[in-house]
Amino acid sequence: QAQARPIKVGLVHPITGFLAYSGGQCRMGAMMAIEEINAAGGIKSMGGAKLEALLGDNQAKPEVGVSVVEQMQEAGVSAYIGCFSSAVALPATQAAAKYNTPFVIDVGASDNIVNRGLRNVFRLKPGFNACVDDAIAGLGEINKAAGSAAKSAVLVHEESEFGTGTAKLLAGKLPSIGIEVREVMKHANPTRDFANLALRIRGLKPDLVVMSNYQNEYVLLARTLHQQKVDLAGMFSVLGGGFNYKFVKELPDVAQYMIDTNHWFDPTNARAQAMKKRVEAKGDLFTFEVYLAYNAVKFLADGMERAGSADKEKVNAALAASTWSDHFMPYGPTRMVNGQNTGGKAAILQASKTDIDVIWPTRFASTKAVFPKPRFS
Amino acid sequence: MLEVEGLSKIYGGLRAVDRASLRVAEGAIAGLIGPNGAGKTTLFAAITGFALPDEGRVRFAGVDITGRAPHRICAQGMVRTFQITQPFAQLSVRENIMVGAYLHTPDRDEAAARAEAVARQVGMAALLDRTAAGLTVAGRKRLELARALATRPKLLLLDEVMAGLNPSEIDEIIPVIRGIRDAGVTVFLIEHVMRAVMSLAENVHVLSYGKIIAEGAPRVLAADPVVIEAYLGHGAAQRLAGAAHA
Amino acid sequence: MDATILGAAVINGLLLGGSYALVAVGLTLIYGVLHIINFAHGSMLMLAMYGVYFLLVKAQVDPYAAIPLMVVVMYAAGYGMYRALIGRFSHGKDENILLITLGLSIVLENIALFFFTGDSRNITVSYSDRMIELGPSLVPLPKLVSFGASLLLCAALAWFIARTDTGRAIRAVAKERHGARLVGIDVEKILAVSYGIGIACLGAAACLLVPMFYVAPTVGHLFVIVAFTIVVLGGMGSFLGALVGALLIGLTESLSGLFLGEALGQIGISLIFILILLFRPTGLFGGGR
Amino acid sequence: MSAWRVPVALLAVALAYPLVFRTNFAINFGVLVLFFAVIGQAWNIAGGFAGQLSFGHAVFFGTGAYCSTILHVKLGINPWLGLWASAAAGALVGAFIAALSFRFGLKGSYFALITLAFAEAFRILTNAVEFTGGGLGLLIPLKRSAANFQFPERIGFYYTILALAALSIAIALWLKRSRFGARLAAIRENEDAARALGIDTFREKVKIMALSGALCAAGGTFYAQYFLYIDPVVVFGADKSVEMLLVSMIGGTGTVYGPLIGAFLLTLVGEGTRALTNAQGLSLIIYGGLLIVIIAFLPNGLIDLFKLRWGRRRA
Amino acid sequence: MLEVRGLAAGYGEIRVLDGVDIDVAEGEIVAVLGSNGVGKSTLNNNLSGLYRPFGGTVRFCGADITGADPVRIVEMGLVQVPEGRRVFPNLSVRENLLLGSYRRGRANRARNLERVTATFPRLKERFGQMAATLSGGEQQMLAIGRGMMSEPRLLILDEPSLGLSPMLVDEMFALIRELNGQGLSILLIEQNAVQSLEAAHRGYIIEHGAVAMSGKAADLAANPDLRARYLGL
Ligand SMILES: Nc1ncnc2c1ncn2[C@@H]1O[C@H](COP(=O)(O)OP(=O)(O)OP(=O)(O)O)[C@@H](O)[C@H]1O
Ligand SMILES: Nc1ncnc2c1ncn2[C@@H]1O[C@H](COP(=O)(O)OP(=O)(O)OP(=O)(O)O)[C@@H](O)[C@H]1O
Ligand SMILES: [Mg+2]
Ligand SMILES: [Mg+2]
Repeated sequence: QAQARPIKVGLVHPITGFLAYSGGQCRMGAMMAIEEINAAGGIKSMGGAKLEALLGDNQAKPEVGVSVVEQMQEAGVSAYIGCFSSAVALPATQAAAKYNTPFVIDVGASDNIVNRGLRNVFRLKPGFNACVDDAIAGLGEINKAAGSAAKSAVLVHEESEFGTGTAKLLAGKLPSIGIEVREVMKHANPTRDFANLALRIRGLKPDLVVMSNYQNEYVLLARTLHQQKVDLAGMFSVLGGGFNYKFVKELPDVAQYMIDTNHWFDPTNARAQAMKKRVEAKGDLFTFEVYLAYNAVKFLADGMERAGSADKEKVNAALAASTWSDHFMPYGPTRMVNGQNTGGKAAILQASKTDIDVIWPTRFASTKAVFPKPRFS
Repeated sequence: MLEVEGLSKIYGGLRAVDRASLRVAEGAIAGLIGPNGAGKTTLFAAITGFALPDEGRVRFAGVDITGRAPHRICAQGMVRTFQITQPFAQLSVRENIMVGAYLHTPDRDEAAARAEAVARQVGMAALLDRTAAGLTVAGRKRLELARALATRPKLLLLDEVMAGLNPSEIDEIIPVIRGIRDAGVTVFLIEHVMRAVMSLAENVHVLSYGKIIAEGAPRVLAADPVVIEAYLGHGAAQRLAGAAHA
Repeated sequence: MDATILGAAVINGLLLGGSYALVAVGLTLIYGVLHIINFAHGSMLMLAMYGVYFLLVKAQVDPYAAIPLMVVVMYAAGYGMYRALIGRFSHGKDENILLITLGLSIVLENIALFFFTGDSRNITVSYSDRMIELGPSLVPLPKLVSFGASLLLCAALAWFIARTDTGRAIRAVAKERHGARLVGIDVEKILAVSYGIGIACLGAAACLLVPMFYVAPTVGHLFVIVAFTIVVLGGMGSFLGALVGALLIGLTESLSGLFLGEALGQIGISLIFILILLFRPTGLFGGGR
Repeated sequence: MSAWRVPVALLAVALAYPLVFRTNFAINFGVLVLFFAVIGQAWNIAGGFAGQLSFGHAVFFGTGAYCSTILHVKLGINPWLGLWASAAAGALVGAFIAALSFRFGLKGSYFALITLAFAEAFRILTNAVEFTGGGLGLLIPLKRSAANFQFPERIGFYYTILALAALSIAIALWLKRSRFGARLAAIRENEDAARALGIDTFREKVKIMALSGALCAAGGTFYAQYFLYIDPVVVFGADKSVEMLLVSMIGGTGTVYGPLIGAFLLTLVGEGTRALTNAQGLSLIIYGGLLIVIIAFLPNGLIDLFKLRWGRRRA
Repeated sequence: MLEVRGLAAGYGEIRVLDGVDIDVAEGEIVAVLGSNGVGKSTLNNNLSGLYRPFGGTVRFCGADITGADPVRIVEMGLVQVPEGRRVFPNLSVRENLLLGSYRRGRANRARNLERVTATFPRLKERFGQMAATLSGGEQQMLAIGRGMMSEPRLLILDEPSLGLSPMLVDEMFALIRELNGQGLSILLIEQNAVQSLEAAHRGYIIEHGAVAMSGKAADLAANPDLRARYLGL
């Protein structure tokens, strides 16, 4: 029997430069999904057509991202997965829109990506708007359970779109759960030293520090606050860039008790745990990029399966109508509105000295929050 | 044409030029001599706006130009050359001279024509397409002269343009400089080659330790004990005297 | 604003400046001699930091104990790189040296990416969280050590350049190569030595930075633009200038961060740089030219 | 007229290119080449022709990108008009930075780094203030039409940037043959001598920085319209400054066609190495390595290849 | 001590010298004359190893130094004081002099420094000043002083009188004689043909890339043809 023609999926990630690590993690997750799908017999409705990954490096530059999209179009791509940074995702999705080629955003925080009316763009994970809503809801509950230990907060965020956007939303919503925002502090990328920031935070005496930053600044800031023994009820972050297993392993004292709202897998899901083991067995980290990209590919494959053809119009329609629920995220069934999945949800996590636990939503929680955390003195 | 009054230039504690006053008459060839480090080059720099004088005034063609920017002084008609030559190293000789010629015309062809004429005048016609970086020291000196001439100056300040020429070459360039003067350009030159000073300059100023110590016709100065003591030395004075008698 | 906060910010700033000086001294030496900005400086620092990291992780060598080894290794690396690539391929044009170091930085950074992945790594040594009380502020021990070391390094280099024959030869080569050859200076060798010493400084810098910082392929970028700024601010080729410039920039960064916020505060560096250059066009300690 | 042979032939090739290679990929490639040629030339007329090396040309690029985009997004002004406003703003910023630096006698590396400081200052400011969108950047709403400087097809962008590239080369050609250009060359080679020959070096340097700034800013507007999104890092970042300098230096500084050749080769090498391997980092290792090899064998830039071929023609 | 045979040299494709033969014996002053741009400096630069000759051989004290490295040539004691001075502008006068003994004569550095400053008291006055700010003549003194610091066996002087005042020119020629009297061999390139032929033992005239005439200095000075062409008499 003749083999069905492979379906080309373009992976557009920043594999070099500042975002290389995250881009590499995305690529790994997507590749794992593709291998899994192929091993299970490909897209059955299309005669078992295999997925073939086209790998692209967008170097976190808009012009390169667009070039990659065009290059893949030449190569006959059927769908794209990408792009990690919003600055690349915006022009890249736009370029793909010319051909109406489906574009599934795995990571990419800006809500503008899906709000522009491009009919080929889909995002499974919640945007930062939704993440902030979840963070507020979760933090509200946790705080209440602790007898409102936190009454005030200082926000610290990185200066680009992700941090600025998140902090803006948080600042608006924290008062609604009884937390007064003492100050919003923006810092540059990269920042080499947080000693002064720590100093000012100590001066403001907040109960909470709420952070949203990229990996390196996240770790550096946490480390400095720890070193300076700034006493807090807790450190809380939204999409904390450095909150992962490595952080716990390398700097256990710093990581302990830190709370993060993030994309997280459903810890009760056996497939998620199995995948985590597989990734860790390779010496890699099971970070959010990995499973977000993984699920993005799975979501795409499901759409293709239902479309029964690589026809772009049909795949787009299938994705738009998707009710996919075979993911291992703490999400409900998929429901796309303007390309954004409204069924997605972020989880709230806490680090112990050795591990990371889900503490909210309670349905998925593996342990109870330690909040407020013990004081230094 | 040029009047310098009580001009001083001070570097740190050193009075490189010390209340120097002098005049250069229109249409003359005047000379400036003095021992090494006397302040001759510094005086030229102060006159042409390259160094801001600490005291004193400079008048050119009746206008006070003290402290004016060099390019404005040049546009008014006074141009200097550099003792330590400053060629536009990567440009050809032609392009070097054209830069000077462009002062009075925006037209490329006209500037090129002027450059060629000037090059012929100073004996560089054969080198027009050479890169300035490949010129010998003497070649660069001529280039300095040519570039300055191309700006159509009224007053030309020449800083040791004859250094590095052999005696017969000096004899060749002397009429060139006379020709320049005869074409209406006043010339004021610094020179250690007494052969040239003697035969060119009508009036010579002697600078020593920043001060003007003597002034007069070269022949008179060559016998002036003050000048011999400070500058010429007895050997040179004798040779000059010998040459004068021969 | 609280006086203790201000005092602490001043101390933080000076200490931060100390770590900048570590990176800037080597750069200023290279800059003074080759007249170019060594674009590969950041990536060489990065490689050195990986070296220190792996020495600790794989061979349990304490970062501070690794200083002599790293200095020697980095000197050899710099010397070799100059001899094999920069000197040979630049054909004596400053502009080409710039491009080659730029090319090298791309290559080195991505070699690190290729072998070590883009992941950033942190280490913990027994003293990394040791805090010292310094007036109004708590200072991590490694920061204090690096500050002291940067003072020493600057002084040593300044002495070397001013007082030794090799130092004089380096300065001579910087401005007059033709003349240098005529007194029997092996110009190519002196250039390579200068480059080697500049890079050797990074070996020491890496050992001092790793206990308080992370290591990643792009970590060099963090220091390099600031170091450029410092070198120019101080006056190219001046070690005292590099030190004073670094402290000034650290202080500015710290104080403007305090008053303007950490993000906008970064503008302080640019502004102080622009202002100082306007009044001293050859930097704080730059000679004529 | 033999002097016109090269530019006319180049223009003919460039005009025909998208008619022969019609895919969006090929046209996008052409757009990128011409785009880099424009900003590279902007750098080159200041850095190469006048010897005023800058490490911060992104300051003009970003000024242009933000100027037209703010006018468009916040005030509804048509980006075609914005293009002119951008060029004016770029010229203004160029003249301002130049006037300030040169008035105080900045030279060489000191000037290079002060431009970088300005670019950084602009980046941080745009990041901090509200009307530029701060760190969120500015998104230009999709409204595809030529009248809106958002061509429905890439070919429209191609001819637009071709026009800009042609203009930039015309400027360079004019500089090679004009008094202004000769004065810039003199300033580059030896400023003291230039002053002695009556050149107002301050004025000429300010003029060329303004011209360079205007051209670069026009490139910035084009970039914003092509990608429809800008943020402070993308347009004011040091990366852009380095790209401009690289394009010009690799091609041949101070030459008319250097930036074009450099842009073509670097874009080609960039695309090529990315297509060559997918291993993380490897493509850029090759890219950087090629860069070094090019310099090793063509120390005066790629333009030397052409000179060897057609005999050395001096400037 | 110096034997040059059939030396051909130039720049790139330009051939400036073509078959030059020159000898300098121990203890001699030899003058090389020639008009502007004939290639005298080119000759020096090829002897000093700054450029590699196109052809021919250069032997110094018995060793073949054709195309050798300048470092080795200086080490052997063949030292050039170049045309255009080439002092180190960013170093002080003292440091310039110290570097003169970078490769040779380091042991007697202090003594030689004394000697140079005794010869040029002006330099002593300017000891701490940057060489760049010296007057043209002062720089010339510095260049000669720097050359003397390395205890040369053969000193090449390329237009040493350039830019010196007449009195200093006389002093310099006196110095050349004095140094020679102490046993130093000197190859003197000069435009001041009259005085250099007075000082020299022998002389060479270079024309069209080759030696056109050579002989005893006194004979050359008396040659009527040469008197007209080079001495301007
Ligand atoms: N920028 C400076 N700083 C310090 N001293 C200086 C500076 N420029 C010149 N001098 C000193 O001023 C004095 C005069 O120098 P100047 O160049 O005018 O001499 P000069 O008469 O032209 O001598 P020469 O005939 O040797 O060229 C010298 O002693 C020199 O060292
Ligand atoms: N670096 C160079 N590149 C190209 N040509 C050069 C270079 N240096 C010198 N020349 C040329 O070589 C020829 C000989 O020059 P050289 O300097 O040897 O002459 P010279 O006899 O010393 O003259 P002068 O008496 O003027 O010093 C000249 O025509 C000169 O233009
Ligand atoms: Mg003088
Ligand atoms: Mg010569």
